Amino acid sequence: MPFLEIKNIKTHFQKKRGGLFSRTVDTVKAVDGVSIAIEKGEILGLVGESGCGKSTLSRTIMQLIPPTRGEVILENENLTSLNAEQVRQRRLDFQMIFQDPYASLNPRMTVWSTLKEALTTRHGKLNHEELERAVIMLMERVGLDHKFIRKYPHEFSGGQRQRIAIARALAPEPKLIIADEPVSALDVSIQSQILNLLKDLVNDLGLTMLFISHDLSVVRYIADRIAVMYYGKIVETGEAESLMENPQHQYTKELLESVPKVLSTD
Amino acid sequence: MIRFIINRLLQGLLVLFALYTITFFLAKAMPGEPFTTEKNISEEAKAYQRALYGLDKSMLEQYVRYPINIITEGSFAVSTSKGRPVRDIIAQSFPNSLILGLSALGIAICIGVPLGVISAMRKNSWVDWGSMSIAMIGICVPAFTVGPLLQIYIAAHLPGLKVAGWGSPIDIILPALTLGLTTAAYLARLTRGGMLEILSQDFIRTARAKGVPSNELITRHALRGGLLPAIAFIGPSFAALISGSFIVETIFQVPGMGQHFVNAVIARDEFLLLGVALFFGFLIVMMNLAADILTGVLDPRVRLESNQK
Amino acid sequence: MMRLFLIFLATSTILVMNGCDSSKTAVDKATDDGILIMGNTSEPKGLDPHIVSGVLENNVIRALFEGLVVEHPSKDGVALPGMAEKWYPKDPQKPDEWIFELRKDAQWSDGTPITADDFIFSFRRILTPALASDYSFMLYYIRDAEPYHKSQRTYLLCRDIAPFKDNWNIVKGVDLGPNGEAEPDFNKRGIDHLKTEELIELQKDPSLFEWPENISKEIRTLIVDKNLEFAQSSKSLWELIDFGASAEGPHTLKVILNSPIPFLPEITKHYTWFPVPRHVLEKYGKEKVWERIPEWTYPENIVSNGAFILSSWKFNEHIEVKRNPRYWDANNVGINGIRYLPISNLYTEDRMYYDGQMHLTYSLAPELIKYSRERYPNEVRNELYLGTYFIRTNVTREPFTDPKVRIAFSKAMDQEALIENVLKGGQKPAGGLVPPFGEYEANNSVGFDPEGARKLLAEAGFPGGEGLPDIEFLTTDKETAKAMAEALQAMWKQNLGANVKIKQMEWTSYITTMFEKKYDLAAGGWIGDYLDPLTFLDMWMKDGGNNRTGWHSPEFEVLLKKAADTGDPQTRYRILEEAETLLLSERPILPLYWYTRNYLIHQDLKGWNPLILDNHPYKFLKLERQQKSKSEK
Amino acid sequence: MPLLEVNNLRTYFHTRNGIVRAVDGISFSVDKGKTIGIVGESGSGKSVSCYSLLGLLPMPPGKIESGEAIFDKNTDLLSCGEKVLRTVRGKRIGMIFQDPMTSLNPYMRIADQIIEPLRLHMGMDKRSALEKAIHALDEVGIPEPDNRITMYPHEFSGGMRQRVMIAMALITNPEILIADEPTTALDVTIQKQILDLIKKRQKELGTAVIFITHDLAVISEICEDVNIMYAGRIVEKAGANELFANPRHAYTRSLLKSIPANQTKGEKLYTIPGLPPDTSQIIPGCAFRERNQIGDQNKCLTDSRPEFKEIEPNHWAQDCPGCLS
Amino acid sequence: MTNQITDTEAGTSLWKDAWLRMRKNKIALASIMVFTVTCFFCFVIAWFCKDPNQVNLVNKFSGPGSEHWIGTDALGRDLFSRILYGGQVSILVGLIATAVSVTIGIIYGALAGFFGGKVDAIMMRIVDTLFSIPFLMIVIVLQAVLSEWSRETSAWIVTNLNWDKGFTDRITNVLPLFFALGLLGWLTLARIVRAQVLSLKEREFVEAATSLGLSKLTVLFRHIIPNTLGPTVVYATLTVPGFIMYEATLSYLGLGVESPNSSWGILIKEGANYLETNPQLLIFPGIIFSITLFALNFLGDGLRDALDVRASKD
Repeated sequence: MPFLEIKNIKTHFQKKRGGLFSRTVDTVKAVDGVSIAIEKGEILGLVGESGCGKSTLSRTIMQLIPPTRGEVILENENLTSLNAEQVRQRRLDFQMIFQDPYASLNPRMTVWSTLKEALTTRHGKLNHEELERAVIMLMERVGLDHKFIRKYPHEFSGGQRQRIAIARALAPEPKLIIADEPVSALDVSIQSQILNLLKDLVNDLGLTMLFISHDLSVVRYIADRIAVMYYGKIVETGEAESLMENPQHQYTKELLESVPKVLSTD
Repeated sequence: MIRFIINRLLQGLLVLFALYTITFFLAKAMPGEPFTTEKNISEEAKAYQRALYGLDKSMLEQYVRYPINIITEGSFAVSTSKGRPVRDIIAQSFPNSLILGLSALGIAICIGVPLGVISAMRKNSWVDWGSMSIAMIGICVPAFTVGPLLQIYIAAHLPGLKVAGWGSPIDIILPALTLGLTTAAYLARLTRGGMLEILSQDFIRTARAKGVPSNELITRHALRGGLLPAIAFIGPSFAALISGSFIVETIFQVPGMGQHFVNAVIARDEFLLLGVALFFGFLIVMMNLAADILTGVLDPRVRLESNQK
Repeated sequence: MMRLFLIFLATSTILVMNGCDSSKTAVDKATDDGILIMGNTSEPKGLDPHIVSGVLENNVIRALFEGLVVEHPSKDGVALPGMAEKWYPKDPQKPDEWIFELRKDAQWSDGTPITADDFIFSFRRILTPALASDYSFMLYYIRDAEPYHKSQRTYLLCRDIAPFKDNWNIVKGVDLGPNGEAEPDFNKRGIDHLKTEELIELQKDPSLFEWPENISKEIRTLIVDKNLEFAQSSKSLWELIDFGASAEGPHTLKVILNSPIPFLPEITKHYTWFPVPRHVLEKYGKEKVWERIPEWTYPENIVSNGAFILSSWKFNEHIEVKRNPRYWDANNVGINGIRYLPISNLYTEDRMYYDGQMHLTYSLAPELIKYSRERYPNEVRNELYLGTYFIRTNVTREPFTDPKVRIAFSKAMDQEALIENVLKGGQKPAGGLVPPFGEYEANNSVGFDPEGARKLLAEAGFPGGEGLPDIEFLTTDKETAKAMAEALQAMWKQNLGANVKIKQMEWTSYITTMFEKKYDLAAGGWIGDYLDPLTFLDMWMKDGGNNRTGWHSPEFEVLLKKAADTGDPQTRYRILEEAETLLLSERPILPLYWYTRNYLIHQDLKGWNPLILDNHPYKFLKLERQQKSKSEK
Repeated sequence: MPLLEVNNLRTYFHTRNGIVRAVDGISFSVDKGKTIGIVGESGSGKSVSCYSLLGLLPMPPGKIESGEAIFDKNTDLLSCGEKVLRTVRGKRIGMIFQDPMTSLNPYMRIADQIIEPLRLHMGMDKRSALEKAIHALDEVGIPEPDNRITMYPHEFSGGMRQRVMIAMALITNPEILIADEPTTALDVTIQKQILDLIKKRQKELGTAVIFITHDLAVISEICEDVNIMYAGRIVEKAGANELFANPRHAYTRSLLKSIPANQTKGEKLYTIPGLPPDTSQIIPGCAFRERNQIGDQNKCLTDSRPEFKEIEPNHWAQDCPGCLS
Repeated sequence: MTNQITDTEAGTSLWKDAWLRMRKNKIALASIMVFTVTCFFCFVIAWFCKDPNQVNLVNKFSGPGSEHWIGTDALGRDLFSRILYGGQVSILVGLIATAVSVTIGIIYGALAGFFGGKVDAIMMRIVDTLFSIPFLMIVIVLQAVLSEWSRETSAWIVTNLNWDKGFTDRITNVLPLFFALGLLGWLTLARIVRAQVLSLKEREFVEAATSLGLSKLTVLFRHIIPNTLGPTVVYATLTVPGFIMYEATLSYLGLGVESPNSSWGILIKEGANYLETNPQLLIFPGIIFSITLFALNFLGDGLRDALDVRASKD
C-alpha cells in the first residue's frame, strides 16, 4: 500500500464571473486525470513546465482546491471524502513549501510568531519555555541562527526565507511534504543549500516528499523517482536515473535537451 | 460583458428594493408626520390630508402601492411638502445638480490629479509637501467655511462673479469650486499614492530604457495605472457630487437636488424622500457599474468576462 | 491633461470677461426695468390661496390675487377698495351682517368678469373638507362655515327643526362624525358620513349606531330620516341649506357672521378669502374643483385677478410675476414685475444684497445687523411686527404646575440684555402677550425682576433653586435659537439656581415633541394672522389647537365668549385686555419679546412703509434709480 | 577601440542604514557584435552596474560615485546627462529585463509599446511603425503577429512576453543589447528558446550583447566573455571556454561545483556556506574569505582588497592567494 | 540588497516594532508632539481655565487681552477655554468614531472580500444600499430612539453605580453620537478593505496558513487583516475631520453635545457666521482644528510607513 496515492485526479476550473445570477462560462482542465503513488520515505519528483497543472495538482493534494473528480488517499484515508473540519485536522500531517519565499511568509509576522503559530496548531497551547525550545530547535534544524527569532521575513535573504518556510512546514511534524518549486526563485549557490537541507530532512525525519520543479537537473538530483507532467496529464514516470538516461516520451526528451549544459571542470 | 452588465443591473434592482424598504420604514419611524405644523389644524382636516395622499391606508398597502405606482404609472407620488409630483421636482432639480456636480468633478480632477502627479514625481520634496498640505486643507476646511470665504473675498470683489444665484454659466464656478475642493483633496492623495505605486513598477523602468521622456512617461505609461485608485474613488463620489450638496446649494442658492434630502426629511415628506433616495440609489448603482467598467477599460487585466474573444 | 486644464482656464476666463461687460449691478438693471427683486426664503408649497398657509406663499399670492379689500400702503388697519368698491355692515351697532359691493369692471387676467359667485365658490371650495385646507378656520366667522367644513351634516340638516332648536345644546355635544375606536362600521364612520344604503339599514334598525344616551328615540329617528332624505335627494348641502355667504346680485356679496365682528374687512385681507377662478379649475373636471389641483397654478395655466400675473416659476430658483394689463387699477401699478428669490440661507441673502443682486431681503442675520448699519445706514430697516416670542411651560409637569414657579422663571429672564446682546434686532421686551397696536393697550405685567423671581421660587418651595429637578428646554435647530437658549439657560442658572438642559431638535420633531407635551419649557412664538388681539388670545382656550401647555381656565374662556358677543370695538378691547391680564397672572407662557422685522431695503425702492402685518401692497411701490452719493460706499 | 568601455564604475546607494557599495569599481568592455556575460548572485551588483550605464537607477538613493563609460568612442554615458542619454537609450542600446510579466506595461497594447522606440527615435509615423513592429514580432517567432499586436501583455504567456521584449529592444537595431536575467523567470524549455532567439537575432543584426545572469549554465551557452561578480566587484574574467575549463578564483569554482546538473547522483551537493557580505560595511580584505572552502581561507587577504590582475593571458582574476587555484 | 543580520535581537511585537520605526520619522514624531500637546491642553490645562459656559453678555466679542487670552464669543464666554473644552469632545468623537467605523469597516470588508462570490456580492450591495439612505433620516430616527435610551441609561448609572450626575450625563449624552457616526462611517472603508483582501487572499502565505490547519476565520484575522492596516490607517486619518464636522451637524439636530457645551465643529460652524464682523471666532478654532488634523494626518502617514514592515527594506 503506497503512503500517498492519488487516483485519477481531475481538477477543472469553471471560470465564471462572481454574482448572484452568474452561470458557468468556461472550463479549464488544469489537472486532467492524474494518478501517482508515493511510497513512504520516497521523494517523488514532478517535472513540467509552468501551466502544465503541477501547482494545481499540489494544491489539490493539499486540499486547498477541491478536485473535480478523483481521490487522494493518504495512509489509507481518503482525504477527499472528509469534511472541512476533518481536513483541517488532518492537514498537520501534510505540509507544503511554496515556490516564492517572499510571498509565502506573512510579512507582518516574525519568525517567532510564524513558527509559534505552526507549532501550536499541532501541540495546542504550550508554555513559553516549551515554545521557545521548540522554535529554537526548529530553527537550528533548518540552519537558521536563533538570534533571528524576532526578525521579519523581509529582513532575510531569499535562501533564509525559504528556510523559515521549511521550518514552518516542519513544525506540525508532518509525514508528507509537498515542495512546490522550492528552489526556482533562488540563486544557484543558495539553491544547493536548500536542496541539501531538504534531502537531509527527508532522510533524518523519515518524511515522504513530493518535489515539484520545472528543472530536470534539480529533480534528478533530489528525487528517487520522477514523474513528467504535460498539459494536465502524467506522460512518463520512472526511476530518476533511468528516466534521465532513457527518456521515452517526446516531451521528456525535449525537457532534457533544454537544460543548458555547463562545461564542467571536474 | 453584456451578461455582466445585466447581472449587475439586476443586483441594482435588488439594491433599490432594499433601499426602498429601509427608507420607507425609517420614514415611518420618524417622529411626526407630513401634516405636522404649528398651525391649528383640526384632526378632521389632517385626516382628509392623509386620505388625499393615501397615507390613511395600512402600512402594508402603502408599502406595496408605491413601487407598483412607479412601475405601472411611472409616478413617484406627489410631494406632501411642495404639492408637486416628485418626478417633476427631481426632473427640475437634477439637471442643475448634474451641471454643478460635473463642474465640481471637473475642477476636482483638474486640481487633484495634477497635484497628486506632481507630488508623486517629486516625492519627499517641498513640492510634495506643499501639495499634500494644500490637499489636507481641502479635506479639513468644511464647505460651510469655504463657501462664505469665497463669497466675501472672491465674489464680492470680482466683477462678473456673483455671490450667489443660478442662471448664467458663470454662476457655476464658485459652488463647483466649493463642492469640488474636498474631492480634489482626496483625489490628490489617491493619485499620489497610485502614481507612487506605478512609478515603482518594472515596466516604468522598461519605458525609461526605451528612452521615453519623463513627461510622456507620466502621461502615457504611468497615468493609466496610477489613476486607478482615484477612479475607484470617483465612482461613488461622483454620485455624491451630482446628487447635490445641501450646504453648497443653500450657500450659493443653487436649485439642486441636495436640499431635498434635508428638506424632505425635515418636512417628513416621505414621497419626496423616497423619490430622491431611490434616484440617488440608482445613481450609485450606475456609478459603481460605470467605475467597474471604466476600471476594466483602463486595466485590461481586470476582465469582466472570461471568454472575451 | 495639461491641455484639458488650459481649456478649462480659458473657458472660465472668457466667462468672467463676458460677465464684466457692464458696470451695472443686477439691481441697477432691475430698477431700470421696473422689476423688484426680493428675497422670499424658500420655495412655496404652492400658489393656490386655499391650500398654502405660509408667509412666503402669502408674499407671492398677494401679488397675484386680490381680495375684497386691500391694505393701505402706510397705515395699519385701514382698508382700501379692492375687488369691493364699497363695504358696510347692515347694522353698524351690531356688525354681524356685511355687504360688499363688488366693482363691475373687475375681471380675471383672461378677461372673464369677476362676480359675487366667484367669491361664494371660493368660500365653498376652501370649506370643502376634502380639500383639506390648512387655513379654512379663517372663514369660521361666517355663519355655518365651521359645520360645513367639519361635515356636520346632521347639524346643518336639523338645526332649524323644532325639537332640535331647543335640544341642540344636548345634541351638539354628540359626535356624529367619525367615532374613534368603535368597532361597527356605522360608529367608525359616523352618521354624518353614512351613505344612502347604510342609512336605509339604519332606518330599519336604529340600534346599529351606538347613540349617546341623552338623545331620545324620536330625535334618533328624525336624524336618520333627515339624513336619508338628503342622501336620496342627490343634491349638495350647499344647494339645500343656506350658508352665511350669499350673492345678493351679480356684484353684491352678503356675509352673515356668527357674531358681530367689527374688524371683518381686516380679516378679508387674508388670502384665504381671495377668490379663485372657477372657470379655470373646471378645465380639470367639474368635480375636480373641490380637490387639490396644483397644475392650475403653474405659469402656463394660472389665471388671477391681482395687480400681477405669474410669468415664470423655476423650482428653487425664482418666481417671476409681471404686470397684469387687465387689472382694474392697472394704470396705477408702479412697477412692472417682481422676482422672488427663495434664499433659505440668510447670510447668503444678505451677501447677495451687498453684492447688488436684490432690492429687498426677507431678513437680516443678527450677526450682520451692526455691520449693515455701519456700512449701509440708510438701507437697514427695523420695524415692529405683529408677533410675540414666548416660552411655553408644560403645566402638567412638575415644577411648572405651580404658577409661582412659572412666574419666577418669567421674571428671571433679562429681556433687555437678551435683545441687546443676542437678538440685536431692536426687538421690544414683551410686557404681555399681545404686541401693541392701534387702540389695544398692551400689557406690561411681564418684566425682568430677579429679586421677585427668587422670592416667588422660594415661596413655591425651591429656595435658591434647591429641590428643582433638571428642566428640559426644548428648542429648534436654528442658530439664534441656540444662542438664545444658552443665554436664557445662564440667566435661569444665575437668577434662580435652576439647572436647565437645552434640547435642540429639527422642526418637525420639535413640533411633535411639543404637541406630545414631552417637554418642560419650549421655545415658541406666534405671528398674528390678522390685526386683532384675538389672534393671540383664542389659542389658549382648552381645545385651542396651539395651546400645547395643558393650561386652561374657565374664567378666561368666559371672557373670550363675552368679547365675541360684544359689537363695540372699544368695549371689546377692554374685555380682551382683561382676558390677557388673567392669562398673564397664571403665566402658562413666558412672553419674551415682541418681534421686529429687520431687513435691508434698497434706496431705489419707494413706497415700502412699515406695516405691522408686513403685508405690503405691491401696486403702490415704485422703483427709481437713486444716484448713490460717493460718501456712502 | 571597443564599442563600450566601462572604467572603474562605482555606484553607491545612500540608504537609511548607511552607504551600500553596490558596484565598487568595475571595468569591462564590449566589442562590436560580441557577447559578454556578467554572472553573480543576487546583490552582487551585476544589474546595478548596467542600470548605472543607462541612468535607470533611482537617484536618490543611488549615486554614481566615479567612473566612465565610453560609448562609441566619444560619449561618456555616465556624465553626458539625461538628454543625450535618452537618445542612446532604446535607440543605440536596448535592454530586456528579468520578469516579462511586470516589465511590459499592463495597461497598454503591445502595439503601442513596441512602436514607441520607433516613434521616439526614428520619428516614424504610426502606420509604418506598426508595419515594422509586426515584422519584428514575426522575427522573434510570434505567430499571427498582425493579430496579436493589438492584444495586451496579460494575454501572452511568459515566453511570448519575453519575445515581445526582445523584439521591442531590437526594433531600432541597437548596437548593444543589455539582457538583465532574461530567462530567470522562465521554464527551462522556454529558456532555451529565448536563448536561441537572442543568439539568432544577435547574429542577424550584429548586436553586441551584455548578458546578466546568476546562472552559469546559461552563460556557458551564450557568452564569449564572462565576468564573475562578487560583492560589487569582478572577481574573474575570461573567455567562456577558458573560464569553464579553467576556473581560477575560488568563488567561480564554488559556483560551478554547486550546480546540481554537475552533480553525480547520490552525492551531497556542494554548498557555498554563509551569505554574501554586507556591502554597506567596508570590507577590508578578500570579500570571499568567509565562505571560501574550496581554496585556503587562511591565506585570503585580510588587510587589503585583492587586486584584479591578468593572471594568465586574457584571463583576469582577483589576486588573492587564498582564492586563486 | 540584503542586510547582514546584526547580532542584536532587535524587534519585538508588531506595534513595538512600528514604534521603533516611527521614532526615526521626524515628521511623525513632531506630529505626535503636536497632538500630545493639543490633548494635554484640552484634557488637562482646560480644568484650570475659565468656565467655558460663563455667560457675560456685556463683555461679548472682546478682543484678545489679559482677561480673555483670545477674546470672548457672542455671549461673552471665554473663547480659549471653549476651544479647549470643545476639543475634548471633538478629539474623542474623532478618535472613537474613527475607531468604531474602522473596526466595523475592516471586519465587514474583510469578510466580504474573503468569502467572495455571492457573499461578497450581497454584502457589497448592502453597502450600496446603506450608502444611499438619507443620512439625516437615520439621525432623526436614532435621536427619537436613542435619546430616551441615553436618559434612562444615565439615570440607571446614577442610581445604581452612584456616579457623578453631571459627568454621567455628559458621557451618555454623546454615546448615541458615537453610535450614529460609527454606524454610518464605515462604508467606504469596507470597500477599501475588501479590495485589499481580494488581492491578499490570493497570496501564498494565506495558502500556507490554511495548510497549517488554521480555521478560515483565524487565517482572516491573523494573516489577512493585519496586512490591510497600512491603507486603512491612512484612510482613517482622512475620515477624522469628517467625523468632527458631522458632530457639529448632529449636535444641531439634538444628537451629540448638549448646549451650552461645545465642540470644534460647532465653534467653526458658528464662527463662519461672523466672517464679516468677528472673524476671530472662526479663525482661532479653525487654526487649532487644522493643526490637530495636520498632525493626525502626518501621524497617519508615519504610522502607515511604520506598520509597513517592508518599508525599511534597503
